[in-house]
Amino acid sequence: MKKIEKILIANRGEISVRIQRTCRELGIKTVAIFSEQDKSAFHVQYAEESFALGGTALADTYLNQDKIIEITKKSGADAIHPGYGFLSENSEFARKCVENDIIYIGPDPDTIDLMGLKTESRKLMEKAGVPVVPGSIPLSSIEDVKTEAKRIGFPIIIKASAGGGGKGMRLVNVFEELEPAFDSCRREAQNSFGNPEVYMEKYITNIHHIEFQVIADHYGNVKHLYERDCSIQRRHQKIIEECPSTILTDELREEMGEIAILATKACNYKNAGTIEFILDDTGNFYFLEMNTRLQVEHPITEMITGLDLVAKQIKIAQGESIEDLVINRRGAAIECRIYAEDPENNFMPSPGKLEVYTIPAGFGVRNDTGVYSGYTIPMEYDPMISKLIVYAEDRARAIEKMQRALGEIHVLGIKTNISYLRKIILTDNFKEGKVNTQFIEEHEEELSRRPIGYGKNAIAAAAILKYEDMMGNLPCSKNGKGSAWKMNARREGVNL
Amino acid sequence: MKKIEKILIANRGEISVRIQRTCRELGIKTVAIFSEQDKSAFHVQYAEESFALGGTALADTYLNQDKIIEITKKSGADAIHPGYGFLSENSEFARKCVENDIIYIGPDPDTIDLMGLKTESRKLMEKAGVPVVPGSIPLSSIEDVKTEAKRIGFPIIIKASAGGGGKGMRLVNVFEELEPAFDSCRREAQNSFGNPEVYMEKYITNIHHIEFQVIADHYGNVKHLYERDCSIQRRHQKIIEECPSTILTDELREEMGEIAILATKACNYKNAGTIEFILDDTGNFYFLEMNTRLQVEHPITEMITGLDLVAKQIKIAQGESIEDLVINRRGAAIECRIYAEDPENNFMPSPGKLEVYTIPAGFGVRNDTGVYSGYTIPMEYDPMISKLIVYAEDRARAIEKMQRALGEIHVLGIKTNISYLRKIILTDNFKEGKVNTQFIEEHEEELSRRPIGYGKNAIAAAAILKYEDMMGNLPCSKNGKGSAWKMNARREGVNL
Amino acid sequence: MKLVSRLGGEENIVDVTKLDSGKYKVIIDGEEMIIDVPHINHDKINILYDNKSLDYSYLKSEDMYELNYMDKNFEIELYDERRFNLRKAEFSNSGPEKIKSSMPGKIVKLEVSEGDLVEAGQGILIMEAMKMENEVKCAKAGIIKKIYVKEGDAVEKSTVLVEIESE
Amino acid sequence: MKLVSRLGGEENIVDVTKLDSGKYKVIIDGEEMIIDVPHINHDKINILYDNKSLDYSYLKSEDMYELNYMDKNFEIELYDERRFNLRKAEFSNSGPEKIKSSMPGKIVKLEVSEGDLVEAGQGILIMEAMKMENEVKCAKAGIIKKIYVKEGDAVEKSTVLVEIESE
Repeated sequence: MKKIEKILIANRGEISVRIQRTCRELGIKTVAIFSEQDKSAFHVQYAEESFALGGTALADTYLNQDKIIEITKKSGADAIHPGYGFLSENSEFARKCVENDIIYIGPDPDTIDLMGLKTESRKLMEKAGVPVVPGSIPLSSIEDVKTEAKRIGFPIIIKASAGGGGKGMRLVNVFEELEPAFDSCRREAQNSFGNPEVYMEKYITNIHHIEFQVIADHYGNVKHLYERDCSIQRRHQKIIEECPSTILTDELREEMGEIAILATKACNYKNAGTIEFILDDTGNFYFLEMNTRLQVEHPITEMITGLDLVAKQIKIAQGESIEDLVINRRGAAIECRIYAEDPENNFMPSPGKLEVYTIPAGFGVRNDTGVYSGYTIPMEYDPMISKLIVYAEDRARAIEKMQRALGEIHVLGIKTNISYLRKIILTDNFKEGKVNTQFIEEHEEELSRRPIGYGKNAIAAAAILKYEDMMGNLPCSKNGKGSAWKMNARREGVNL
Repeated sequence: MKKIEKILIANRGEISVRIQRTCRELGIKTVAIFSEQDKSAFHVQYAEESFALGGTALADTYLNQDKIIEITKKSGADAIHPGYGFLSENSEFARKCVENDIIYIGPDPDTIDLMGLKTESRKLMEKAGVPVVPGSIPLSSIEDVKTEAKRIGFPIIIKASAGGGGKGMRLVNVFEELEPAFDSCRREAQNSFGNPEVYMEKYITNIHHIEFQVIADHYGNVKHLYERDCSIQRRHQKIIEECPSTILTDELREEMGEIAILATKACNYKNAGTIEFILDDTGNFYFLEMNTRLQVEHPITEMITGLDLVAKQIKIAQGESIEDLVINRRGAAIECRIYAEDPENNFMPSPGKLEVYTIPAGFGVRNDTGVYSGYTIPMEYDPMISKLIVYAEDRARAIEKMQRALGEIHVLGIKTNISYLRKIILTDNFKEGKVNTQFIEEHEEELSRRPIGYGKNAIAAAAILKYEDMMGNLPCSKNGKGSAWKMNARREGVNL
Repeated sequence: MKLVSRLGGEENIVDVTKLDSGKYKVIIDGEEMIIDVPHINHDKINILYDNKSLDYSYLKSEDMYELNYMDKNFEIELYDERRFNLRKAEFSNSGPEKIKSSMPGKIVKLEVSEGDLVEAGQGILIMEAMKMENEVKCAKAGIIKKIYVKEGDAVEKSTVLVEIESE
Repeated sequence: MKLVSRLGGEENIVDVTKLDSGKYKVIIDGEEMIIDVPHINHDKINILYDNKSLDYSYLKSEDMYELNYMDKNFEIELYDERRFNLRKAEFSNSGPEKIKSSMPGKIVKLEVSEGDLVEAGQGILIMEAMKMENEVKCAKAGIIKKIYVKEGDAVEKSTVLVEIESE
């Protein structure tokens, strides 16, 4: 058992900060890495040491395995935490860590291999007795695609073999849409994961996306930390997650938990991972995939169990046993993903300078973010700016708390989906727990209604601002032609 | 049972905001009140309606009962939440609420009377079989003081009969100190509580301040929500509180909890309250007083039970039963009170403008505050600017989290006790749970050591700032001679 | 000070005066409000009116004031009379619709050609930004008059992409 | 640009130059540092040096720069040569100690009279502020030369209260 003393976080943004916070608590030194665009990112400022990756392209920076290994050695870090996305499910990278005597905080490379290619993992799970969805082998030509689609039957979903996190997926309802979807999916798969391989699965409608958090140590102990319901998705991207799920009975929860542990054992898993299931209205569930890393939505599990999953990951990687760990679930938690995007303009990403950013607070409110007021959100990365997580004694109170907390966030300078998220959680169906993966489509009309804000007070406030401005009394307009603006322009010209 | 729809919060600062947050969640409208000095306070901005009390003196504002009742009626509020301090333990005010058909969120006026005068409540508790500390009747002349001090024996402590919250207390070790302490205590009692009456108690050394949170409904159901250990005090003022207490065995916890329920029932208590005990090293404990209101440190109880105490208060006031309430305790919580004061200058209060204020975040971190960046902390009120509360799976992790979170707060413009709090929690004795009310005195030397900060990097940063400033590139210096400064001066001249 | 405001397509006449008491008198289309302003700085204004305390964050750029209160955003244009008259022509302009990029990004695919008839809501092109492909759609039906970009182009925010002539 | 810094009673010679790369060369008492500054605004400066990213909040007033990093505060005075020479006399001044109020408040009680001998740490007077009584003590032993306030006075921050002549 080797005590980890310094960790390099091979990631950026909120997850890098979140991992660093736990490291600081545990007295473990942190090393951040950054691309040129991320020089002024919060994860760089927060770390004790920060190393430039020296480039802008993903391949040169956050996906540059050799460079990251080199920096790890140079900094003297004894472990790497991959976060989610980027190299977090890349067995080659995990293998390089092992070869270079660096502790990889995650499962063994062989396990990543096994579970990484979705077609392979489905086979393994079938053998272990875990139910799986009907699907295809990897598809490389449009002819194969057409043949398989006919065999499985529409609707089908095309997925990147190396994908995850909602990217690289296309739903196809009719034969005519097959070819453009195949092309577009391969393109996105190549761009996002460096691997164009795709496969298809039967698309099961009216389903619930239920995933189980599992942790496993090096001594064969596997435990689950209950489920997360991630059914609220837009374009196959989770936007609201919650636990416990409203549709699981205690019996079903127990059964799925046991299958999750079975699946985890089947691939000789170590560290924290997630077993994703789809569940239909009649209680049938199927293994979808395993995420061999920390999940974006892990905080809701932390809130209901009171356990710090990153701390558990580090301790497992150090060789500690989880045999004595007692999991005591309580209350309800919800996470909303706040994106820099414009819900009134087809959810276009909205990168740019965050002129004003106030974060919500109070009992049971957690805001995980990697941005700050004055920070410019780069256009090259995922548009998620924060995760707002709430905890309360039951689901009704958690929804009330979420709407209160969403109302406390002030953002100016970019567009966000905050009011859209608020509309979702305040629909009658969401409040009653009637959620499934079709929720957004089925509530499109209700969610596109614009709130009628009474503008008189705002006009008066703006008029007072204009008055003071014209009197020369307004201090330092941020976006005006004053020195602040000049300073920025100059800096960006020189440094970026 | 009457559903409360609108609450006037008869308070200011962080506790007003904290109560309002729960109201917003529950869909209850909020009414704030404010003195002239508090016009730009956060609790005024946060409320849906805010009414000027129209004055600066306490007697004209937050202690002005008739004015507050008048505003309550004018605003249409059906209930008043008194918070802590101010009128929160004033039976006359509670009685006026009842007479005016306003729900008072707290116990009955008669109960406040019973428990308000500390000498009366001690008698009642003795009769009910609750152990109490040897003490005096109310003292009005220095002659009585001298006689009683001789009877009880030094050290003694002089306390304001109407006091609470650490104010209006004087420890006296020798006969010579008696008269100045008596004078000063009466003066402070008069100024803070509008009542100069004092009494004295035997001062028990090496004690632990243990209090039990209780809640009681209108149907005779009384439950306790476990203890809080408030032993870390400076000048008899709590500065760090935690739960669970490190020195309570499970048996002692159960015994004290039962006595707390007995005491609560003895005074026919309703709503949330706190039974304060002192506990010596050998396990003897004595009833000290009952706080017939919400306590400053209530958040740590919320963290370990997951229950929102303000929501419970409102529901009890509405006539709901707590019979079915299950109290499920988990983990450990600590609260640090952040004060505007200078630990390097005899803890002088440090009011003034909060130029920079960044709040800490992350899993298990809660920051309850009533201030914001740019706000001027008035000199007329309590110097507490926030309460930092952390939750973790055990005490060791909670201490680690607290030191991390304290490090994330940036404050400029005023002095704070942040680094002092950090030093306390990082002492070996605190880490080992060896705390008692003498802790601060006993660790004075250790706590007064100044951290040796390596200044080279800070000097370099300051030099770069000076360079850019002299080049005319620095945007809008906040404290300089620029327009921002002029604007403030003008505003303060006109409005304050 | 007389101003014209524009919010959500609606125009109002606004008159602001500062009173000796330090409060402001604001008249919006004849309706008078007496407003106290306890706090104002470079990105916040707090107004107190009719016992409501409203705490707006704000951002300004030329004539535009963007205010945020809770989860509501208000984009308010404010002009003095001279500037309003100057810009008036633009507001009522019903010429060809110009579709602009709402973010910086890369043109991945053009889905229309010049001269094409398009329906309201039809996809015009696909842009990639922030690792996602996004379809740009047109708001109204019309004829594609001009396409200013080609596949592979990297465009800045607010670049005119396509011009559509209404039918 | 040559400067003199003062921090915690210590003086250093500081030389700042901006390089063509946009980085800064800072020499402190002969020791050279090449520093990158990814972010700077009205209350924050973020420096990157030796793979350490340090994110300071700051506040300035005349020659004083107050910087905050984690729970550490640095009060740094920075002077150009001319100003340093002007103020030098003050720094070394060992005249009578002036005790100033560190906050606005009310004088509740005077505990000494002019001419009294006082010891280091002895209480001088009691002030009330923020609902608390606070005792003002003297740092060094000496004779009370002059008392500028009387009981009941309301004083501002930084008012000279008492002057003590060192023995």
